[in-house]
Amino acid sequence: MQRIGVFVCWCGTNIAGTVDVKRVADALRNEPGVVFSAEYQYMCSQAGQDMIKNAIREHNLTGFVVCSCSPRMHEATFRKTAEAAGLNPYMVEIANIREQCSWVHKDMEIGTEKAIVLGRTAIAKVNLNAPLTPGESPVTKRALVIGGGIAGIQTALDIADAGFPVDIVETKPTIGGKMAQIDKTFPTLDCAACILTPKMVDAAQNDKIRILSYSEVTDVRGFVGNFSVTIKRKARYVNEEICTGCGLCTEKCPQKKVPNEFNLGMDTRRAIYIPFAQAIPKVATIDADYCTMLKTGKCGVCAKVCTAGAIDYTQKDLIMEEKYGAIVAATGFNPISMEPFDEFAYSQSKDVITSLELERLMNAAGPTSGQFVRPSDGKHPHKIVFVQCVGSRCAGASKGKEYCSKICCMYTAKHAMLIRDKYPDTEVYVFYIDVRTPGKNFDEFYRRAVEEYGVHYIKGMVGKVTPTGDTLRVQASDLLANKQILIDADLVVLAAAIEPDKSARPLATMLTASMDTNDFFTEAHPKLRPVESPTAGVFLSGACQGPKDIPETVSQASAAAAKVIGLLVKDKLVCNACVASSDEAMCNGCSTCERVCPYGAITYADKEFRMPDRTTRIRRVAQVNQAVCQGCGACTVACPSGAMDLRGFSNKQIMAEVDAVCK
Amino acid sequence: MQTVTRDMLVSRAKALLADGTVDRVLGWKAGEFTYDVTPGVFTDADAMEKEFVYGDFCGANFSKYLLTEARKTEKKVLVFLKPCDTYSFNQLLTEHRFDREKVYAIGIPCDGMLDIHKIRTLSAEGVTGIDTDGESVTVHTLYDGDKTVARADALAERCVNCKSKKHVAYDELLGEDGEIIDSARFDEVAAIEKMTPDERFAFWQDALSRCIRCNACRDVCPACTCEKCVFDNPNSGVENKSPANSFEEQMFHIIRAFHVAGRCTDCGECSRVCPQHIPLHLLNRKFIKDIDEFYGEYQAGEKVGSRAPLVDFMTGDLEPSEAVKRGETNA
Amino acid sequence: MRKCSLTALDALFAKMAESAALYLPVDGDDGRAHYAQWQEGLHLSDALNTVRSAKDFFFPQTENLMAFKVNGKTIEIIDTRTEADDFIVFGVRACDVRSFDILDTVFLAEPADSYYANRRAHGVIISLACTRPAETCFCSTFGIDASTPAGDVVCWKTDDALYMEAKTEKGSALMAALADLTEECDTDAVKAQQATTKERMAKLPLADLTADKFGGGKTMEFFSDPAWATLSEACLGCGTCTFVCPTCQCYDIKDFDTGHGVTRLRCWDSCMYSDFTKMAHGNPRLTQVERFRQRFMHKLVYYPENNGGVFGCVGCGRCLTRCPISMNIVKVMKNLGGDAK
Amino acid sequence: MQVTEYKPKIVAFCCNWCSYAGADLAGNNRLNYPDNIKIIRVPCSCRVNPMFILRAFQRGADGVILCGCHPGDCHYTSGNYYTRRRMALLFSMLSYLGIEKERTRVEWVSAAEGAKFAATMNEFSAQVAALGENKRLEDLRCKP
Repeated sequence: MQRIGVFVCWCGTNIAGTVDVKRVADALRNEPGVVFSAEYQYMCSQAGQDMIKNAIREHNLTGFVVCSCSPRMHEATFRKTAEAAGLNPYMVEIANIREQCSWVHKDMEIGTEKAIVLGRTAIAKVNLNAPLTPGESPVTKRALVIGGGIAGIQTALDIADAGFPVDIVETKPTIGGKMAQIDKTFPTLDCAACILTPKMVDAAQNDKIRILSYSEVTDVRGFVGNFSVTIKRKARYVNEEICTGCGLCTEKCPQKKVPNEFNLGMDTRRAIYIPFAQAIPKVATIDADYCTMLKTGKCGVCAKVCTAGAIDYTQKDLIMEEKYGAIVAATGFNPISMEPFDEFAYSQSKDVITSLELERLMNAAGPTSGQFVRPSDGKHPHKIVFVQCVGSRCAGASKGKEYCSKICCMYTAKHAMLIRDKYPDTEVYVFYIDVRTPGKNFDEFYRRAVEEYGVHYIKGMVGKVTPTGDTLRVQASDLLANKQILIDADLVVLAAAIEPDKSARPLATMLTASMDTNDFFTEAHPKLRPVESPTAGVFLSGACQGPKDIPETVSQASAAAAKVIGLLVKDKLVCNACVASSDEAMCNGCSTCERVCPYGAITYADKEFRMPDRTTRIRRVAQVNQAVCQGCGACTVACPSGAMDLRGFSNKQIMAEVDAVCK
Repeated sequence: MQTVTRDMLVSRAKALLADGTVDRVLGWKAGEFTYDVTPGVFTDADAMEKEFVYGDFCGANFSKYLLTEARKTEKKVLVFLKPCDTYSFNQLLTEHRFDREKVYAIGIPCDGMLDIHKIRTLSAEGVTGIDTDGESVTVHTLYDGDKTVARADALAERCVNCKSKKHVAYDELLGEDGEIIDSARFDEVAAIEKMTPDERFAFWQDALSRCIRCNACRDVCPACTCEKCVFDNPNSGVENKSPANSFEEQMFHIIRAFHVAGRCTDCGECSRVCPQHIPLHLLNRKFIKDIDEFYGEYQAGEKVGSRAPLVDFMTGDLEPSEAVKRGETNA
Repeated sequence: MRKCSLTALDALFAKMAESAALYLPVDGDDGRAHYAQWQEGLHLSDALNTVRSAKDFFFPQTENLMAFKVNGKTIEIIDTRTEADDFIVFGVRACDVRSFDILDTVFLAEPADSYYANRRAHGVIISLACTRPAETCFCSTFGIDASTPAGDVVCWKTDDALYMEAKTEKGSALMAALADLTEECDTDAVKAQQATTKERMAKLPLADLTADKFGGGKTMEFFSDPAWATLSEACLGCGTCTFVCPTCQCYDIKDFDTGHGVTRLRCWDSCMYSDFTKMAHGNPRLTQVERFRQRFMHKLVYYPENNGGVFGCVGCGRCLTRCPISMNIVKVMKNLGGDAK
Repeated sequence: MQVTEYKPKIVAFCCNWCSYAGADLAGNNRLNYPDNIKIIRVPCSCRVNPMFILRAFQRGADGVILCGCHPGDCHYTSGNYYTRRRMALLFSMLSYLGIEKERTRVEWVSAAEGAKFAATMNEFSAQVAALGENKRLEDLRCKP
């Protein structure tokens, strides 16, 4: 028989305003098993906790119920209180009489009655609670970073600096990500490559970092501290170890018509290529979709010219399985497709481009070698229209995203400023809904664009862009002047919304990490745990969690690294105590539970049993790996005999709660 | 009359006993009357010669007996399986309930088994003997002389609505294998779905109120192989020995059917053995019909190792609210 | 002896139902006879017997014994017993009437089972002689004459009339109440029917079955018979035979938690169940062989041993038709003692 | 004559990660819903055994609602997908037995959907109240 204490919290007036706490305490004193009942202003305060500890000692309590705020708030607090007084922390239950009672109801009578029922329900559960001891699991002291953009690189560098080995898995042939495609960065206008490429080199040279480029994560098993990850290293048909990156093959390859993704298809590359000059690893990759040798077996030019003998047409995808203690998702973003936005004539005119395309056009290593010219005719544009929020903040619209893409206001100001700076003969118009510049030195930057560089900022939306002869007729409205505007522009630049990379969703499924409706990874807590995923051991870095600029990305990357380091320095992890367990005497070994377990926590063993008829039998029975089990309970319902039960949420406990609620 | 004869089974069993392949044979033993055959185990040829029978009343599904018999054999146990039994056989293998290596399965074709209750109703009480010949059944009675009933009318419900004449598991086959049949087995379920909720409630109250909780449905069911059934387990919260009131009746039958949902092969043993003639198959078939309609056709036991619908999912599965609407065509 | 024309049967039932609840066999939707409370429009079934026996009226499958009301930390004990209402069970066959002798021996012996005694005191049994015993009948094995049952009132139904004779005080009282609807008559028709039925009994397939080799004192002879193992090998361990049996009387007592107290109930139990006789240390009957043996040894050896040679079976044949695997007491009797047919 | 509004007893099973937090949020935002709805916290909606639902009805509940994370958002990846199948079949069976389908419900409520939680509870409570007392799946022994 339990000896249960009941502690009713006033929470100031939060609870006591709608619940007669004294009546609750008095009513619950009569419940079976209850030997002590009291109320107090703030149970979570030190004085409140001391009151609990004293009662535990004085009344030899075996468990207690706190009628207070949500267990999501203070369950951990009161478990610690129990532990401090020598009681097993799992002998505590919380009756949520604030969020789910006093804050919901206005009538004192109703609130009090409901609070009594909730308290009684918690008491009914505690009566069946058993002390639980969480298990422990070892930690593999190695991290995996998925994505090799600035986020992934920064996270990897920080983890490696702390002395832990890190693997970066990048689907592209090189790390660098989006930042490598950017020309200049706001608000300092320094060259992106100049600050990124040294970090890429650092990563390549760090002996704790292994870069697995042109690779994908195909399966993730295991759990925090003990992930087992399958990585597919795609065949690049070039031996990475031997290739010197001399680039001869990329000059001699006869297949010249491959759209160059690095320059967003604005020029071409060869079938064998190195994405850009500072690529890491600087090795060639054969694009199997275009290579004549791989497609027809005839050619072989690259192999002939390669003095290192690095070309290997027979290379196959390599599947490797690695163990990690922590995983960081850094899968980044992409601009959304402009196809659905017909009104801006993106697919009709080459001179309607996205901002990222503009970055490449203005970049010295871009398709025009830095010559700022129109893609259609190579002429210098004189009138340029920037359209903000294309696909962003489209609440309720059938296309686009509801959210603000955050970075567009600043990069558009940057673009406008750079163009006006370099080509003062151009007229630059920016159409915006709002200009959002809440960052350090951001608003100053935008004001410079307007005030010093004479960029025409017009509050209003562009309704339609029509290619008319040589120019683009831009129909727009000026909301402040309340008039329609027609501009014959030479170039239109669309600030396309950004979205998470398409690889994020399947990855989230593999990681059992949750995502929001926009496919951004969900953080464990939006304010207090912004770089952790709710799935233990999975961390978030960069734009995969939400739109971010570079400084923000780098801070989050370092924060994620700090969390990873915090995990990897531990030798052992304490597991969840509320795990499933199988009553072997009742288990049929039917494998039903195994099939629903999302964590692969259930295995089977043939064991010898003394049966009720006094014979000995070898039976197949389920066994739960307590370090792997996360305690969802799917197996407990799948099990037809009820052999599988969940500690802390047992069949009997839940049924006792049902009984108490319905009483 | 069955296509395979007693002699065919006996001679094959004797041969397998003689060559040491098997040391136990699961078969049928004659009773007092034509219809009361009892499953039994034979270990020698003499006993088989004396007692082994086979005919239109040998409907018992032997697959569940393999749980115990496969443990007793030193070599293998020989089991004769009708097509419907083979589905249970596979389902039990899927759930690791016996060692396949310990079993020698002979598939036997089935021409449908007869229901003694139907025969009594159609002919007379006091049945002293039954002869079957082709399409007709001659019933010898105590007071009403010989009566003839059409074989089709005397077939057990599960045989009228036979879902498959095809064996999905065997080591050897006696005679020809048949085909999967597009049966009308869901018609009765559909008819109940078409009733109003009040009619459905009345129908099931009437049926379930007859329950005497003898557990025959559970004990015969090849899907019910728990080491300890929740209804026998005082800690399960649902244990009870009697149908104390309508709630207990409903709960027992809902949980019984739910526990075998997705695993029930629709072998029909539950309805066959119910001493109170509760149409238990209509509960199981409701789940089967819903599963087929909601998640795509699935036949438990068709393949060893297949993933049962309740331990599987699709991200686009229909919502429970929709399921209820679809399962109730009356709405 | 009195009789009532079959055309007046409804009126007779109506009269009986005036003073007490009247239960009689009627045809159910499933083509079989079940007991139902008589009401206008219900007709007596022609079937030989009901699926469940009249035992249910006196010893119901579930019966509340007492209750506990729990309020906080206090418990109140509630005696739920009330005086039973008068009731009449009509159409009980000879075998089932005999079953009450067996049940009475158990339940009315001191200390009497007040729940059972209460119902026995308030229940009137009107038996009905058999005319067409079935192939599964073997009441004669236990000395029962299907043509002449016992009961408070005995009835014989012919093509045109129902003949009735009171056998007990309760029966006489009932017949007195029915005097207006019945007339005094001779016994010729009844005697003729009895003769025919006896002839039919003699020709039944199981007419030769005897229980002579069984009875008190035969425990050692049969207990270790190797036939138990083969007889029980197909047994599913269900309770069908037990629950359709008119003489099985074992029960379990359980507490049902109602959420605000406890209802203590008793319900039928079956010696075929694995948890029957389960005690703190486990179950003395380890396998189905022992459980199976218990059921038949009880009926054929232990019960007669303790009760003056009376067998615990009445030969109604229900278990012959209901057992899912067609194993039954007849097969047991024939196969025990190395006397296989 | 005093007319008292009929208050159905409703049990709401809420998953710890989404719906229970959604209920907390409803409280945080002071959104009202009927006091006759009592929440039982489970780690995941897939922890809810059909036996619990029958138990609730047996013990006098007039309606049972299960709330879990939206499909695809399960904290345990797939728990609510199993819930969805189990409850689809169970509820369909209850309806097949003639038990009012309006007494049972599954609703996906995220931690951010406090308003949806309150609205759902108000709506469900009204729906069950309209049916009156649960008579078809009741256990008279458990009536006070």
